[in-house]
Amino acid sequence: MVDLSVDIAGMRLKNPVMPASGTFSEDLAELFDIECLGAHVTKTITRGRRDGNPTPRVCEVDGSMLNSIGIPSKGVADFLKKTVPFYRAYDTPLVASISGNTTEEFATLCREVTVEGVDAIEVNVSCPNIEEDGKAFAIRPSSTYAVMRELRKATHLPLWAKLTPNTGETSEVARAAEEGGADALVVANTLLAMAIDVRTRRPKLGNLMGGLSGPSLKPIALRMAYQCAKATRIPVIGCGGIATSDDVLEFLIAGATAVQVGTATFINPTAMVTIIADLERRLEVERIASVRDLIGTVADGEQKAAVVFMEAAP
Amino acid sequence: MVDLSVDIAGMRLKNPVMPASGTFSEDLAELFDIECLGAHVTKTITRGRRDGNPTPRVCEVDGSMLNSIGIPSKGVADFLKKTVPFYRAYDTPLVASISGNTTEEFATLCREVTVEGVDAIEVNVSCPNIEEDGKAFAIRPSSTYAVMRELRKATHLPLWAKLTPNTGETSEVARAAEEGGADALVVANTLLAMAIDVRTRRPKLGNLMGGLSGPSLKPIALRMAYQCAKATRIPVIGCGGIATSDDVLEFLIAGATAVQVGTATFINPTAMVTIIADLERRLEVERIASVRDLIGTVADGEQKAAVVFMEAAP
Amino acid sequence: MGTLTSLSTVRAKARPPSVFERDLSVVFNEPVNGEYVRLALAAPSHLLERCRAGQFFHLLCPASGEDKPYLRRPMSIYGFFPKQGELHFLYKVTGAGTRALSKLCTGDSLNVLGPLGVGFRIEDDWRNLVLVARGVGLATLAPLALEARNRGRHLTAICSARSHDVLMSLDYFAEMGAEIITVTDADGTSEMGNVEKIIKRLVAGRGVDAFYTCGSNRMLTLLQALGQRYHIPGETALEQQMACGLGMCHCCVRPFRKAGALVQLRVCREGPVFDLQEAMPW
Amino acid sequence: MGTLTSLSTVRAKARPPSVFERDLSVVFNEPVNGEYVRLALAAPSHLLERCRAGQFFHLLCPASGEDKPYLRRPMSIYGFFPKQGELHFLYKVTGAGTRALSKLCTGDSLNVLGPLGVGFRIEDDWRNLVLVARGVGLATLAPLALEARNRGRHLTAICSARSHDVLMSLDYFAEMGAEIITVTDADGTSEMGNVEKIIKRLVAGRGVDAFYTCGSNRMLTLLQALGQRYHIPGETALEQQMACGLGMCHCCVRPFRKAGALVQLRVCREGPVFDLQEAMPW
Ligand SMILES: Cc1cc2nc3c(=O)[nH]c(=O)nc-3n(C[C@H](O)[C@H](O)[C@H](O)COP(=O)(O)OP(=O)(O)OC[C@H]3O[C@@H](n4cnc5c(N)ncnc54)[C@H](O)[C@@H]3O)c2cc1C
Ligand SMILES: Cc1cc2nc3c(=O)[nH]c(=O)nc-3n(C[C@H](O)[C@H](O)[C@H](O)COP(=O)(O)OP(=O)(O)OC[C@H]3O[C@@H](n4cnc5c(N)ncnc54)[C@H](O)[C@@H]3O)c2cc1C
Ligand SMILES: Cc1cc2nc3c(=O)[nH]c(=O)nc-3n(C[C@H](O)[C@H](O)[C@H](O)COP(=O)(O)O)c2cc1C
Ligand SMILES: Cc1cc2nc3c(=O)[nH]c(=O)nc-3n(C[C@H](O)[C@H](O)[C@H](O)COP(=O)(O)O)c2cc1C
Ligand code: FES
Ligand code: FES
Repeated sequence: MVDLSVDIAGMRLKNPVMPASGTFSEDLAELFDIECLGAHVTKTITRGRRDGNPTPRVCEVDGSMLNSIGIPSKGVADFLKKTVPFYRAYDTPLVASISGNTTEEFATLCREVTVEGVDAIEVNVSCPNIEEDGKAFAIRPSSTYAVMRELRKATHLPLWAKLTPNTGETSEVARAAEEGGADALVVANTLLAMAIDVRTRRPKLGNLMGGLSGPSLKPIALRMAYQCAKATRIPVIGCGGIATSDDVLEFLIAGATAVQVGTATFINPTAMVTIIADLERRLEVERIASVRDLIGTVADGEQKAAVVFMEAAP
Repeated sequence: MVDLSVDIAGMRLKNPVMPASGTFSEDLAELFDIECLGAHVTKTITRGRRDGNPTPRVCEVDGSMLNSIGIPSKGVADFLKKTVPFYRAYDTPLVASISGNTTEEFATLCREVTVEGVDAIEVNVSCPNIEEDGKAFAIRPSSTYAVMRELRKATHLPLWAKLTPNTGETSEVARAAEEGGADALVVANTLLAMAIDVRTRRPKLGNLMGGLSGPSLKPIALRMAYQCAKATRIPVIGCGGIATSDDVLEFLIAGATAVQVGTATFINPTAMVTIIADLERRLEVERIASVRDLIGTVADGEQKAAVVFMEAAP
Repeated sequence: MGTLTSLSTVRAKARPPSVFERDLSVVFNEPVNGEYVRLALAAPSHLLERCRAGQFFHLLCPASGEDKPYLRRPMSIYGFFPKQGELHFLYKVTGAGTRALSKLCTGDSLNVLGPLGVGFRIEDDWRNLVLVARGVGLATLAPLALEARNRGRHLTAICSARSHDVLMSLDYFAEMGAEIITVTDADGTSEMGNVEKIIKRLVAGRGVDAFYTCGSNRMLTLLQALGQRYHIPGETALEQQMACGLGMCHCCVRPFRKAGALVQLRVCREGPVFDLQEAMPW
Repeated sequence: MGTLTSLSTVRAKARPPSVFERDLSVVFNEPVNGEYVRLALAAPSHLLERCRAGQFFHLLCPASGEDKPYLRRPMSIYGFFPKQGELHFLYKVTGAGTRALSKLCTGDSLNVLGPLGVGFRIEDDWRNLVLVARGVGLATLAPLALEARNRGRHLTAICSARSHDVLMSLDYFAEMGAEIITVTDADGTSEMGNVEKIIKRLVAGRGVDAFYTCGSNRMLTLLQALGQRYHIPGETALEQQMACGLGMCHCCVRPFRKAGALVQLRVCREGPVFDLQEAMPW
């Protein structure tokens, strides 16, 4: 018997595999018993109702996808009334993903979702900060630190900060989130991208730009997960292009404690079930007693001192 | 007869297709007549000799590649003695790519390659600035502006600034380069990424991290090319994952004036020849008189005002 | 959405899965005419028994040559035959996914996800049904003929196409005992004025209890007008770009008129079949 | 590098291409034993006439099922037969690229780039050649037997393998008139001490003018020592991860001892065949 359980800031997960926010919902329970997952992570909500972006909201690029959903939300009241009770039927921890365009709105929502049934709060700091220049909080260390500090005051629940790949300062932002009070880092959200239909000359997304997710994102997210694990002492949850148990191993070895699976579920809705089973089998075959024995075991020996320098010089 | 020629800061190119630095050399002349290209762009050189990074320097990721060559260089003397004379046999403009770790070294090299036979200088500001924290010049607008201003003083030749995707401030960096004196922008270099062999737990690159190039980079580079074309008034040269004439059209429609082809040449060494022929045929079929009629014709109507906001909120 | 709220009390995991992800084997995959291909898959009866006209499957099209489709492709159920153990699709080859699909050979396997979405409603007192279909809309509406026959309703199928050569599914409708009216651009019979006349004749004749349509904006607008004038209810199937197909991603929304306001509904979950009057022409 | 500097005076575009990118058709692609596959492609004679033992081709392995190799894969020329119009490779199935390669059927086409790199040297006064090969190194060394025969040299091939079952190319060497000595782990004959004894006997006997090896670190080290002791020159073929295969990307460098210093040379361009003494064990 291998041990798949991991610990994220005092929260025990039966296995390190959970869905990524926005790529999971109650609907998936029609396909398999979602009690098998390490955690349930809900779609990001905002305080008030939001419609989201114009369609088309999705398009395909070479072996991956772009989306510009734009966080449609039924608001916090609906979330507390319908979503939280649904997941109460499960023992699996519930992680509520939230977002706000100002620090105050963000903190208020954080307080509002601090309710029984919610076990941790994932704060999507990859959303725009309209009090500054509209760039996402997590693009800069300073705005990351500022918003995290206020969120920290708003809840006693574990706070997971979800970072963006749209930055040149991953390590600095990770440290800022930790200093601001994050208990864990989710690395990462989608990468800003674009596609144009050359026949019609129209952007393939109604919103012009959107976020890249899927296999193309994996090497970038893996690099970020590694950087974050080196830069901080809090657990890192890897996310980006994970589709197989090999991908999970790659993130764990790089330093992640758990992973989130997003786009892969759209291609194979039972991907997470398969990954968990494969992971268990792999550990058995390789006689690894606990999945925790893999975390951060990358053989980076001589190179790691030079990481900062290398960051800039591929 | 369709007109494929484009103008980059006063330099006429017979067509908009040229190789990306580091993915082209004299060796390709063994396969086809490289006179057919829009320009010849040489591998980045540094002033002195450099060995480059440890091996393996390349690995494959899902449908793309990572590299960590590390700019091995024979130095400027070798470049002037061997490389420049080789290309003098061609009418095609020669673009010399240079890099330096300090502003002074960079500017000196810029002066040194301002010789007859070199028609433009591509400045690889995606290299680390060791006078600050080792991050690439082009990660921040301030360091981009500072280095460009010195480079501008060092040469009368057209200066192409090659930007990095490892930033959250593409538009700002583009404007800083323009203000610092760049005549054109090359968008973009490789994106920092990583891969681990899960069997050996060793990084797949000797240097731990490396740059992602190929199809996965395309939607990101396209977004950047669009942003740069909107943010500045200087020509943009698109680069990232371009492999077909459709890809070229996509970049031109997004606002690029020309393109560079990198990794695609490794897969199909005659890719550029095919692209140029296909491009000509496409324009004929669609009765477009000049390739210049395509530049920036993306139907972004209502959305473009909201670009900054969207940048942060996929 | 009814099922969703009930889930909060009845624990979902206690229930058997209502949506299947399966590799099915190709029985045949044959061109119907220059543009369309009919695909038959061997499917287990417990899957086929869950199918309803108007629902769809999300197909994982294989890579084929240069074509490497990544996302699944939604495709309406064209026919479901529990006795023969077959699931049918009718598709038009338009891009990478359907091109790859068209290369499948007998015996190859195809991963499908479904049945998904909400199918057509046939209320108990809807005796005389009229469907108006054009182009690929036929694929979506065809199994309605099957359900109408199974439930003893009278169905009139107005089939529109560019020309008689590309008119499809006439045999299918005939077999299901539907009354068929064909109109074509070539004959000049497909223009809206004529279709309107035909429908008015049906209304005046044996009467019409419900309209069904799919695939044409002009048809939708015409039926909305006639529906309002004669107080005839109806339904339409709609399309939208999809990622998950299951209701999770909110990619596939469209706007609908509901109680005076515009609401965004998911084509994959609240649809693909919607109330005729609530739908918005695009 | 001689060709490179000459290019600066003689305009490259005036010359016919010396490297080809071509789709070639598969004649056969058959397993040799449990691990290795032999692939024959139909190739035009002007391409085959440019091939030399020790050179390689860069193969664009097709996607196949889950395997989607992206970069080309370098593969030594195993045989080139202008008269039959065939180009042969011998490869070991190790990962995505070679797995995809192994699925090719007669008549399928494969895009190749080559011939690339610098092949083995056989100086005019090298009469007695000795090659020592193990595993896939055989694939690279085999065509040397062909060249030796064509140029009337005597070749002794010392072939090493785990067991007799996986010893390959013996027929090939025999056909080319080479003298064959086999050593295996199973027999205990492949250990270095014994190989050393065998080679010393050859040196003492008819004499050895040049050594050739590939694929084994221990063999390289042994031959370097014997080469130094007896002043026998030699060459070795080396491998490295590659991207372009043409000399453009500098991915494929390895360190070499040249005039007391370490220099980085490109395996694809300055190699894959290098001077025995300059090469560094890995
Ligand atoms: C519920 C539903 C049922 C459908 N039923 C049928 C059917 O029975 N027969 C049939 O021929 N077609 C049907 N379609 C349309 C079919 O899904 C598209 O033709 C198909 O996805 C095109 O894929 P492609 O790769 O060949 O084309 P591409 O144009 O290359 O597709 C690119 C992307 O756009 C999406 N896309 C393109 N057209 C459509 C469309 N009309 N609707 C939604 N997404 C689209 C694709 O799924 C893919 O993600 C249906 C669509 C929906 C939403
Ligand atoms: C000049 C040269 C000649 C060669 N000749 C032969 C031959 O005749 N027969 C034979 O079986 N093998 C030969 N090899 C090794 C062969 O290239 C690799 O076995 C093959 O690339 C493995 O690809 P894969 O996708 O199956 O394996 P994977 O391990 O999945 O490959 C992953 C990546 O690593 C590269 N790679 C893996 N192993 C090697 C290697 N040993 N050398 C260089 N790159 C590697 C691949 O090209 C690919 O880019 C040669 C290598 C070189 C450099
Ligand atoms: C359709 C879609 C919707 C998403 N919505 C959200 C969201 O609401 N909140 C969030 O933090 N991330 C959201 N994401 C990002 C994912 O959670 C994840 O970070 C990203 O997709 C990378 O993982 P993947 O490559 O496994 O998909 C969304 C991604 C997709 C594809
Ligand atoms: C092997 C390799 C070496 C490169 N060397 C350089 C270089 O020396 N200077 C530079 O500015 N860019 C270099 N690049 C980046 C390319 O010029 C190009 O910006 C990048 O690869 C994206 O384009 P692509 O996707 O078409 O390859 C290199 C890329 C690769 C793959
Ligand atoms: S396609 Fe994901 S919600 Fe409809
Ligand atoms: S593989 Fe590119 S230089 Fe050798």
